This record gives sequence, C-alpha cells and structure tokens, in this order.
Amino acid sequence: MTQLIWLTIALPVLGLLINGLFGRRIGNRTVSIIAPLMVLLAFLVGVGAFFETMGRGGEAVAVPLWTWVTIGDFNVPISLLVDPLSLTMVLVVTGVGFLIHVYATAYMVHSDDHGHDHDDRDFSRFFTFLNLFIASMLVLVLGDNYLMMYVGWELVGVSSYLLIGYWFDRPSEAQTPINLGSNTEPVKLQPLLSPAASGMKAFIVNRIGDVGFALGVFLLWSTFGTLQFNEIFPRAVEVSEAMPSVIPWIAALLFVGAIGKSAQLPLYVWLPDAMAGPTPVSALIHAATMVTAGVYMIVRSNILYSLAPGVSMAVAVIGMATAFFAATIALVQVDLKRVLAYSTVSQLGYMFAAVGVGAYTAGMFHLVTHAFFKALLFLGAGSVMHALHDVIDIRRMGGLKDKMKITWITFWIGGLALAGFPLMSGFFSKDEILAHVFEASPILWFFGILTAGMTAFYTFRAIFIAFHGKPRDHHLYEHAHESRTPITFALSVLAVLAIFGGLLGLPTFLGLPHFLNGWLEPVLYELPHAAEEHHMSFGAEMGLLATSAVVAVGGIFLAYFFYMLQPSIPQNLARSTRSLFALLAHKYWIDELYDTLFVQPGLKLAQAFADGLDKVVIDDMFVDGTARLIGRFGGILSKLQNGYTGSYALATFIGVIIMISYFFLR
Amino acid sequence: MIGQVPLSYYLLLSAILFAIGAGGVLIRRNVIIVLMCVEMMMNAVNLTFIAFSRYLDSTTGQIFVFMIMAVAAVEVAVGLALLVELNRHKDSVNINDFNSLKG
Amino acid sequence: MILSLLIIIPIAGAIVIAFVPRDQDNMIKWLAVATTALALLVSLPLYFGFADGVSGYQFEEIRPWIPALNINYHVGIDGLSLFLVLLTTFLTLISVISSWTAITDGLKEYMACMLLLEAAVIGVFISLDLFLFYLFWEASLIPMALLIGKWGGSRRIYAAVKFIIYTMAGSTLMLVAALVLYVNGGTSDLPTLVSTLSLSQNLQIILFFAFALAFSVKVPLFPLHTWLPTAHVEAPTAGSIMLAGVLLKMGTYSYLRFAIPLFPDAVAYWTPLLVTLAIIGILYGALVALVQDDVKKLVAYSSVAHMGFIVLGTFSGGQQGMSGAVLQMINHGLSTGMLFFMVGVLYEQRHTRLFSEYGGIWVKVPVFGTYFLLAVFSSVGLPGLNGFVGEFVILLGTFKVNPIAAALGTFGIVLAAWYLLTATRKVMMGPFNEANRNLKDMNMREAGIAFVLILFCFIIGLFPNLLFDKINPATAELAEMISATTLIAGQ
Amino acid sequence: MPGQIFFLIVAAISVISALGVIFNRNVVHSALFLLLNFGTLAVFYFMLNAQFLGVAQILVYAGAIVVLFLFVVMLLGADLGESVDTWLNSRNLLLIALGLVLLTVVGTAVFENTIFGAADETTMEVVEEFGQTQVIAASLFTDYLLPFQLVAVLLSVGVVGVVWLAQHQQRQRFRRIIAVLDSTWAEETQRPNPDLLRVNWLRRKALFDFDQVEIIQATDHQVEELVTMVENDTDSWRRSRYRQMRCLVDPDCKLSEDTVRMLRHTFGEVKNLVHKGVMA
Repeated sequence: MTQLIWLTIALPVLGLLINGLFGRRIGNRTVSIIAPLMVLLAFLVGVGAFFETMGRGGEAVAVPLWTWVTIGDFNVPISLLVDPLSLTMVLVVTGVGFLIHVYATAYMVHSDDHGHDHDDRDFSRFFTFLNLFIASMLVLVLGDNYLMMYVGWELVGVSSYLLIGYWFDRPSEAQTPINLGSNTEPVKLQPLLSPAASGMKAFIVNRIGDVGFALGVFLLWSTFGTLQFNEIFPRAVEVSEAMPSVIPWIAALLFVGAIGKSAQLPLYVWLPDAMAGPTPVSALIHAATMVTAGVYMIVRSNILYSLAPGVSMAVAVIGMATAFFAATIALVQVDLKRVLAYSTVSQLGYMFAAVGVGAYTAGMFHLVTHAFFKALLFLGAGSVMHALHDVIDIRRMGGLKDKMKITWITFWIGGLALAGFPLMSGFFSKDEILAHVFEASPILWFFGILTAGMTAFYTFRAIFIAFHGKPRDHHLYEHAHESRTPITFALSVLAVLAIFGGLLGLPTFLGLPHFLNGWLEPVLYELPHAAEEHHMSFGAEMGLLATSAVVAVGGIFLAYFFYMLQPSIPQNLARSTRSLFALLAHKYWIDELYDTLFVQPGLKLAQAFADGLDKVVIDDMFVDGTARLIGRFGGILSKLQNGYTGSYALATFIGVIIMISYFFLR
Repeated sequence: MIGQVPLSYYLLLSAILFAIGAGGVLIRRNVIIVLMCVEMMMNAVNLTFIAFSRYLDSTTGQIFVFMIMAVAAVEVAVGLALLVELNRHKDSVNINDFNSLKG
Repeated sequence: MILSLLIIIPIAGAIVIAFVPRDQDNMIKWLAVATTALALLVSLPLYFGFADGVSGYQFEEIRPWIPALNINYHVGIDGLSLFLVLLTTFLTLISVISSWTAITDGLKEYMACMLLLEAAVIGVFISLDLFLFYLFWEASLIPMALLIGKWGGSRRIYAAVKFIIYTMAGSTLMLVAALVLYVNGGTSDLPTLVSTLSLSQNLQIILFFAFALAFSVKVPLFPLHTWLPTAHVEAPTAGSIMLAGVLLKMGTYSYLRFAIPLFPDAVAYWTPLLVTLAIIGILYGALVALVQDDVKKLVAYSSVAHMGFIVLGTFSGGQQGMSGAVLQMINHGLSTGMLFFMVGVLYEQRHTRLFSEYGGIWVKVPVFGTYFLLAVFSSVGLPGLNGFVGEFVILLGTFKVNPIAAALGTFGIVLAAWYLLTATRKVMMGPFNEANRNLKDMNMREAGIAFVLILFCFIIGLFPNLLFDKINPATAELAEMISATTLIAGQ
Repeated sequence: MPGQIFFLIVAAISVISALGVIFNRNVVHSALFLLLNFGTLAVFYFMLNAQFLGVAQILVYAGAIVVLFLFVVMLLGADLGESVDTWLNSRNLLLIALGLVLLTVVGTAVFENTIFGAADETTMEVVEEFGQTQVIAASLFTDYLLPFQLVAVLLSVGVVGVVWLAQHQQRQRFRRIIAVLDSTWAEETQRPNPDLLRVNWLRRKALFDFDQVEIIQATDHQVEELVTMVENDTDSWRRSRYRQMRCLVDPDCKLSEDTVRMLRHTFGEVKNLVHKGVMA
C-alpha cells in the first residue's frame, strides 16, 4: 500500500476534476457523494500505509513519480516520502477532512423561512475547492523535498483564498456595538471584512510568509546543492560545523514561512478574517490542517532547528507570546467563530513553543489532538449558525441546550478538551508541552499556564452564554432546531476522538505507553553530542500535572461563576476597565496599525509612481518632451521657407557669389 | 575689323548684363519683368559661350548656345502659362502674393 | 528547409489574402486561419525533430544573400529560439481566431498585417546573421504599428507613432554597433563572429551598451517602458496578444542570442546596472499596476514586472537563471496572452476596460470566471501552472550569485499577488454591478481558445523538463562562456 | 581700332537697354527694351562669326519670346508696374552692393589670368569658313545628335505642359462644400445649385475640404467616427479651419450628450438645423 501512496493525492484530484468539470451536469447529490468518497478512499490508503510502516518499524520509503526540473546541477524529482511523520499528517488531514466533507454536505444546504431546503448556489464549486485543498495539503506533507513542500505551501494558500472568498458576492457586514450598561456609551466595532477582501488578505499575508520560506529554500540549495530531505539532514551536522552561520539563517527564514502560514505573531491577522468563509472551511483549513503546516515543517526539519538553538528559542518565545496574546483577545470576542479563531492562534502558539524547546513529539501530539477538538468546536459553532440562520453573535443566543441536544453535548466535550480538563485529550498534550517548556525556561512556562487558564475561561464563557441561561433572541430561539444527521454524525465521531485522543501519548513518567514517541522516533535526528535526557524528578512532573489540571478546572469554574451565577459581573468589570476592554475588543488595533503602516503607504507610493514618476517624469518630460523639442526646432527651420520667391533667389545669389569668390580668390 | 576686340571685353560685358539681369530678378516684383530678366541672364551666358567658342575655335560653344535657346524658349512658355494660371487664382501679378507653399 | 518555410508561408498567405475581394470576410478569415495553422503544423517537427543534449544550431540553412559583402541568409535554431518560434506560430493562430468577430472594417489589411508580423518575428528568432536579424527586427515594427494605428482605440495614432519612434531610436545604435562588428570581424555571421572575435574590453562595453539599449527598449526595461501601456491600451485584442506574447520576447531573446555571446567580457561590467533596473522594473511595475483603473494598462504593467524577472534571470550568471529566463519567456507569452484574450472577450461585449464598469461578474459568467482565475493564477505563479517554475528557478539562480537581488525579486511575487488579486476582486467579485446584466458567457470558440492556452500552462507547469531538456544545452554553453570570462576578469 | 569703338557703342546700347528693362514703370516699354537688348546681342554674335546663331537669336528670342511676353502682358492687362520709389529700400541696396562685389570679382578674374591659351590681344584674321552654318550643322548632326533629339523631346513636353495648364481653367469652382451625415441618402453627392456641393460623408468616409457640417440622420457611433477622423486629420490647412466651422445638428436626430460635447470640442459652434427651405 505504501507504493500506492500517490493515490491519496490522485483521488482528491480526480474528485476535483469530476466535480469541477461536470459539477452542474451530475447534480448536487452525486457531487456530495463523490467528494467525501474520494477523501475516505485516501484515508483508507493512508491507514493501509500506516500499518505497513508500523510493520516496517517506521523506516522511511520514498515513492518517486517523475523528475520535475533538471537544469545543470539543480535536479528536483517529484517523489513522495512515506514515513511516520508524513503518515500522521496524512491520517489527520484525510480523517478530519472526510468528517468535514460529510458535515459540509448537510451544511451547504440552506433552509429558507418556510422550511424547504435549497442547495447553495455553487454547490459543486465548493466541493471542488475542498478537494483541491485536501490534495494540496497532501502534496505538502508527502513531498520528499523542500520544493514539493513549497509547492504544497502555495497551493494550500490558493485553496484557502478560494474557499474563504467562496461567497464572493457578499458585502462586509457591520458589527453591533458592545453595550457596557445603560449610561455608558457602547464600544463600536469595525465592520467585518467581506469574504472576497478577507480571502485576498489571507493570500497576501500568506505570500509574505512564503517569501521567507522561498529564500530559505534558495539558501538551502546554495549551501547543500540539493533540496532532498534524505540528502540534507544527514549532512546537516557537518555543514553546520563548516559554516556555522548558515543553518541558523536557513532555520530563521523557514520559520518566517511558518509564521505566515500558521498565523503566528506578527502575521496572524488573516486568520480571524478568514472566518468569513463557510464554517467547514474554517474547521478544515483554519483549525485542523493548513495552519499546522508550519509546525509540520519545523518537525520535519528538526535537525536544522536543533543545530540552531538561538532560532529555536526565538520560535518558542514567539510561539508562547502569540499564545498569550491571542488568548487575551479571545476573552472579549462576541463572535463565536472569532473566539475559536483566536483560540486556534493561541493553541498554535503552544505547538510552536513545544517544537521551539525541542519537544517535537509533544508538538505533534498537540497538533493531532488540537485537530480533533478544534474541528469539533468549529463544526459545533457551524451547526449553531446553521440553526440560527447564520447568526453567530453569541449575544443573540442563549439556552440552546434544550433545542440542540447533540450539538450541546459534543460542544461541551470539545470545550473540556480545549480547556485541558483532566483525562481529556487536550489535557495530556498541553501538559506535555508545558512540562517540556518548564524544563527549558520557567518564565515561558508561567505564561503557558496563564494562557491555559484563559483558554479554559473563554471557552466556557462562550458555552455558558450560547447554550445555557435564558434565550436572548426569542425569534431565533423558536426557530432553532437540531441539525441533520451528517452534521451530528461528524460531531459525535469527533467528540469520541477528542475524548480518547489522549491515549496517543500518555505521560511516560507515570509508566504509561507514549505511542507517539515511539512512532515518531525514526524521524527525529539525534544530535551526536546532545545533552543526555535530564529527567525532572517525579515530584516535579506530578506537580506540573496537578497545576495544569487545577488551572483548567479553575478557569471553567470562573467562567461558570461570571456568566451563570452573577451575570452582571462581566458587564461591570468591562465598564470599570473600559480602556483595556476596548483595546482587547479592537484586537489591539493591529489591523489598523498594519493598514496605516503598510497598505496605505504602499498604495500612496504606487499612486505617486503611477501618476508622478510614470506619467509626468518619464512619459511627459523625457519621451514627449524630446518629441516637442524636436518639433519646436523643426518649426524654426521651417520659418526659413517663407514662400517668397525673391528670398529664394537671394539665397541662391549669395551662394553663387560665395562660390565664385572662393574659387577665384583662393 | 571685327577681330580686334579682345575676349575680356566680351566677358566683362556679359558679366555686366548677367549682373543687371540678376539685379532685376531680385528687385522687381512683377513676375513678367522677372522672367524677362531671367532671359537676359541666359543671353549673357550665351554671349560668353559664343565668345569662347570664337576664341577657342571650337563649335561646341555654339551647339551649347543652341541648346540653351531651346531651353529658354520652353522655360518662358511654361513660366508665362503658370503666371496666367496663378493670376486667375489670385488675380495679381505681384510675386509675393504666391506664397502658399511655405513651412 | 523548415525554417525558411516558416517565413515564406505567412508571407504567401498575406499575398493570397491581398487578392481576395474585399467583401469576402469569411473567406479572408478562413484563409488566415489556414495559413497560421499550416505554419504551426510546419513548426511542430522542429520540436519533435530537435536533438536533445546537443549544443549548437540545428535545422541550419545558409544561402548567399549579398555575396559581395559576405553577408548570407543564415538561419538556425537552438534551445533558446526553438520554443519562441513555436510560441509565435501558436499565438498567431490564437490571435487570428480570437479576432473573428472583433474586427469589422479593413479585415483584409488586418489579416495581412497579422501574417506579416508573424513572418517578421519568426525571422528575428531564427536569423543568425546580424544584418538579417536587423532587417527582421525593423520589419516587425511596421505591421505592429499598423495594427495599433488602424484598428486601435481613440488615441491610436499617438500610440503607434510613439511605438515606432521609441523602438527605432533604440535600434539605430544597434545598427552602428553591428557595422563596427562587421568591420572588425570581417563577417556578419553570428557563429563565426562569436568564435573568432577578440575585441578589447572597452570596445566590448560600448558595443554591449549599443545592443543593450535597443533590446532594453523592446523588453521593456524600467526607464524605457512608457510606450508599452499606451501601445497596449490602444491596440486591438489580437494586437495586444501578439505584442505582449511575442514582440517583448524579441528583446530578452536578443540579449541571450547576441549581447551575451558577442561581448562576454562586457557582461560582468553591465550586470549590476541591468540587475538593478530589472529589480526596479519588477517592484515598480507591480506597484504602478496596483493603482491602474484600466484592465489593459494593469496587464501591460504586469508585463513590465514579468519581463523584469526574465532580465533578472538572464543576468543571474548561472545556468539555472538563464534556463528559467527562457522558460519564463514562454510562460509570460502564454499567461499574458491569455489575460489579454480574456480582457478582449469582455471588451467585445462591454466596449469598456475600466474596472468601475465591472464587478461581481463571476456570478453571471462562471466559465469565463474560472478561465480568468486560472489565467491570473498562472500569472501570479501558482505551482502546478507554468509561471511558478520559471520564477522559482530564476530567483534560485539569482540567489546563488546575489542574495539581496533575489530577496527583492521574491518580494516582487507578493506585489504580483496583490495587484492581480485586486484586479480579480474588482472585476469578478464583490456585489454584482448591474451594468453587466446582459453579459453573455464565453461561446464555444472563446472557450476552446482559453482551454488550449490553460492546457499548455498546466503541461509546462507539471512537466517543465519537456522544455528544459531542450533549453539546457544552449544555456549551459552561455553560462560557461560567461563564467570563463568572469574568472579571467578576476571577479 | 574702329572695331573696338563699334564694339563699345553696341555694348553701351545693350547695357542701357538692359537697365531700361528693369527700371521702367511700363511693362510694355520694358519688353521693347528687351527686344533692343536681344538685337545688340545678335550683332555681337555676328561679330563673333556665329552667323547662324545670330539669326537664330533674332528669330527665337527677339521674334518669339518677346512677342510672347507682349502677348501675355496684353492678356493679363498688367501694364502698371509698381512705383519706382519702392525699389530703393534697404533690401535692394544690399542687392546692388552684392552685384558690385560680383562684378569686381569677375572683372579681376577676367583681367588677371589668361584663359586657356586664348591670347588676349591676338588679332584674329577672319576665317572664312569658320562659323558657317554648314560647320555647325555638321557637328550638330554627328557627335551632338543625342542632345539634339533631347531638345526636341523637351520642346514637345513644354508644349504639352502649356496646353494642359491653359486647359485646366474650366474646372468648376464651388463657393461652399458641406459635409452631410444623412443615412437616408443613396448617392454620395448632391448639387442643389451650381456653387453649392453637399457630400454625404457616410458614403465617402474620407476627409475632404468642407466648410460646414450638417448632421441630419446619423448614429452616435458614426458621429464619433467623424470626430475621431477630424481629430486625427494631418492636413494643417484644414485643421486651422475646423475651429471656426459651424456644425448644424437636426433636432430630430437624437445624439447622446457626450457626442454633442465631443462635437462642441471639435468644431467652432454646434447649433440646431432650422429647416428653412427643403435644403438650407
């Protein structure tokens, strides 16, 4: 089955072509069967390859397809690498992807006021792009050289652009201001970007990251002379001794690409706006798979980062800073999807913190579990939105738990996992990261724990407001109903995964099996003179475990206290700390900052170039200028031709005299 | 009796006639007079030719004068025809009125 | 004999069309299509018969042209010009078919001009003799100027005159330089000149400047580019396709064919300036394209940016950069040709090119929308499509020699994404603009053309080696020629 | 010596007659002085033994050309030359000075160097047969035959030219030409009266000298085409007249306001065509 791994890419591409070219003709029903089927088959191929690789003891196998580019000594084959790391990603992508495809078949059907359903206008176009995304993501993870990874990198960027901008004709919607009580003036919010604009914003911010990644790849080629993983990593140690400064540069440049793609500081701004796309898109791309590409890249090139401790620490710091920063914003968001968006940015921060400190398996572990519960939460939010006619503002929800039983329960499970409630998958993965981070630097750990608390708080703030308490908008409440089976099926499967996901990596210090460690071990290159694994004492580990459990439960209880027992507290608190609240509500004014720093000056410069330099200076002064000059000069000459025969005769006469006097007097 | 006149006299005379002709062309504005003066210039040249042909004892000069006469005749004919045509258009004979061919 | 045939067929076609009575529109059109199709068919064996891995010229023909001056009709192709000839025959066929309904008055002269343009451009690409090259170089101006001047928009006379004088002024110096070469080398035959010539460094620098000026106007390189937007805005659709698709390549191709091999020592001297201008061209072209209100102007400035990439590749010194540049010439021809074709499709129905007139038309014309989006992605350099391969390899080659230039160039692709996606948003997305309510989707003919164009983009994108195997020998030779001299020059 | 005196007398007469031709108010008198001048020249030819040419001089010049002058003078009635005092303005003084310079130069040249072995004071005895018509005819029809034929051709061309020039007069001359845009017309031009020509531009679709534009029945696109063509007109004489030209637009021919704006931009004034008679 390993040799057939290329099927995982070929199948979605096949689905993409069928739906794309014949979408209208074969009808929406067949489209909604083909798309998920392709992803399911890909998943099955992945599972087959998984068991084969398990049997082989995790040793990598390359599946060459055809040589892509050969110019002189620059030779890049198109070949797929089947090894534990790429397989993990394949399984996550295809698995979660399949569930989301099933969910989307029901989600993209809108029921209007009087109950009967009609499909979304470009139903087939949506599934074409969804399959395109799955294919591009698999190219990224399965590629066995940096160029294939870069190709996948850009392709996922494009598919996210297409999917975010799916409802391209919807205008930007204004957000109702947050009122802080009767006598104070409410906090106004900027309108949400239209899908088309946010799609473009996502693509361009991604591309800025891609510039870093491309430069990293160029530097890799000019130092190693090749882009193949299996040729670079073995020689990495010897090259880093020969040219000490090169490896950190490569690591840094590649990390810039990761910042762009995985929405870390400072290039995270596109992710919240990407919520303008349909919810399955947000779940698949902006929670489970694409945003984790950066983490995958760092885990894949782990030897490079281990050889560049400075850059790794920077990765960890940026990761943790993003986690903390995003968590603070999520505290006050009123849009359920944006709460989850900032939570994704925050959780990604955790993963980068993990890989930054060298805990690659912990990073992957959290990546996998996060994929499950974050996809679950997004789909839950989608189901709520679906039921309430695309209303996602939690201030108009309330008491939905009676109306949407399954969504409520699964949302709870997802929430618990995200918050890191003990025994849930999130708990184990996040705790492992925090343990490793603590080993590296306690300050980072402190921020980590704080963020964990905040995560628990904002997750359950959203749950309590949305599902519990009294309904705030009766018309909406009346109309709410549980979503149809495909949605509930996807939710329940993901809920199961969210609960038992933790089994992948139980804490080793308790003697429990850590499957992922063993599984990913062949991928990680050990530094020859690596410091031996200094184990923290059993007590310290236990203490960390306990603190993170306490913080999680504390966060949940605090949310319960704020929103269930004393609902007036949040409003009073917000009113008293109005400036801080407004700052968080406006997302630290980052979007406006970027707009004034980069976008407007860019446009002004362009305008200056276009009108000023191009039109006036080059075109008018030089080109037409010289033309006018010659024209005027010609005008002077033409004055000599004044039409009087007399003057012509005179001219000839003078000429004659000059000639004669010259000849005779010479 | 005829032979005593030296060649230089003839050359000087034709130079004077030529100069007068040229002066006439430049000074006068009446086209007919201008054409006449051109004729005079041509005759001055004829005189030189014949003088040389006589003193250098070769008939080529005279053949040349013969040709010049033909040219002169045609030139006057065409010149006057043009004058008539222009006159009908601008009904004036002043040479400066015909100045539309200008830059 | 194939190469001479490629010139004779279009000219013969033009002559035959001249005899067709004026009102037989259909006959003229079908004749033009037949001629260009025949030319394409005749040019196909060039690809299949081309020997891989062999450097030096193939399909060579030498016939005395002016024996007294030892100037002969010497034509031949190698890796550099093979695909440009194919591109020319292919794009001309596309242009002729695309102007099926666009041109109503003076169709006869139009088709004749198109065919003569094809003949002249193919002449430029295959001639290996300085004066033959110069002849075709100037000959290609006339039909193009006629195309702009007669069938163009409102300010067409200004645009045509500016186009001619700009290029003519540039290339007069080249003629002088060719004469100097002829005098020094005793012959105007390129291969012999390249092998026997030994000019002093300073003379090479001056002559290189003369050649470079003529080619830079054509490329167009940064300061000499202002004729391109006016020419494109005023030219008819097919004219724009030919102008962007093929004529711009004459400049970059000539750099590789004439300027670099003839004056290898001068390359090291001029490279910094040309690379800087290329970089400026990339960034400046992209920025100015951002704020254009006319679609064609936007695509014109995008051509300035793309050609900047090609010049960057040409002077990257390494073989990767050069091969990338040659490939990018083909890619730019296809993707910009397709973009202009798409704009032409819209222009034919709406008779306007202003962004303000369009908006959200993807709803109304889904097929057009998909093809337009694919064309944009090919131009932006999306992997899987042709643009990516070229740009990546150029930047890769440049990075090895000059990392800062490569960094700026790579930033160029961000700007490219910015202005092209802004254009897509203004035209395709956003609320539906009622002015387009009676806009019809692409008919079979237009969809067929778009499909063929995008098919080639995918083929090159997925299997670039089909082209690289044939391009590499030629660029290997050039790269080693330069590296040899730069070593001597002690750089 | 007597020969020289005779020469000087005749020379004086010819110079005086030459001056007479120029400084004479009456053109007829100038013509007669010219006749006298040619006569003196004929005398010189005889003195130089060029008898044939002397006779030819009298026949051709005196007989034909002067008569032609007189004939044209009578035809055109240009008997009043310009007044004398206008001659002595600054420009003419300059000319006179130049004339003197020429004379001095030629004079010195003639006197200083001997010319090709022609002995200055040689007394030339009369060579009987020299200058006889036979001698000239002999050389004319042997080694100079080709020039002789060419002269014949030249003369015939001259005649044809003159005949054509004269005949050219009958062409009709219109007082006014109007460019009309009216798609209802079938034929290209209409001539309501002898000196008014109305050309339907829609048929001709090319530029010509017109004095006024009338738009009776035309579409915006056609008017736009006319304006574009006028804008791109390269004839400088016509371009200068467009600004003062009138453009009449028929009220019931609906034109979009930006076409009218274009017309106002190109032509001097744009007014509504008032149907006076059938044809304005």
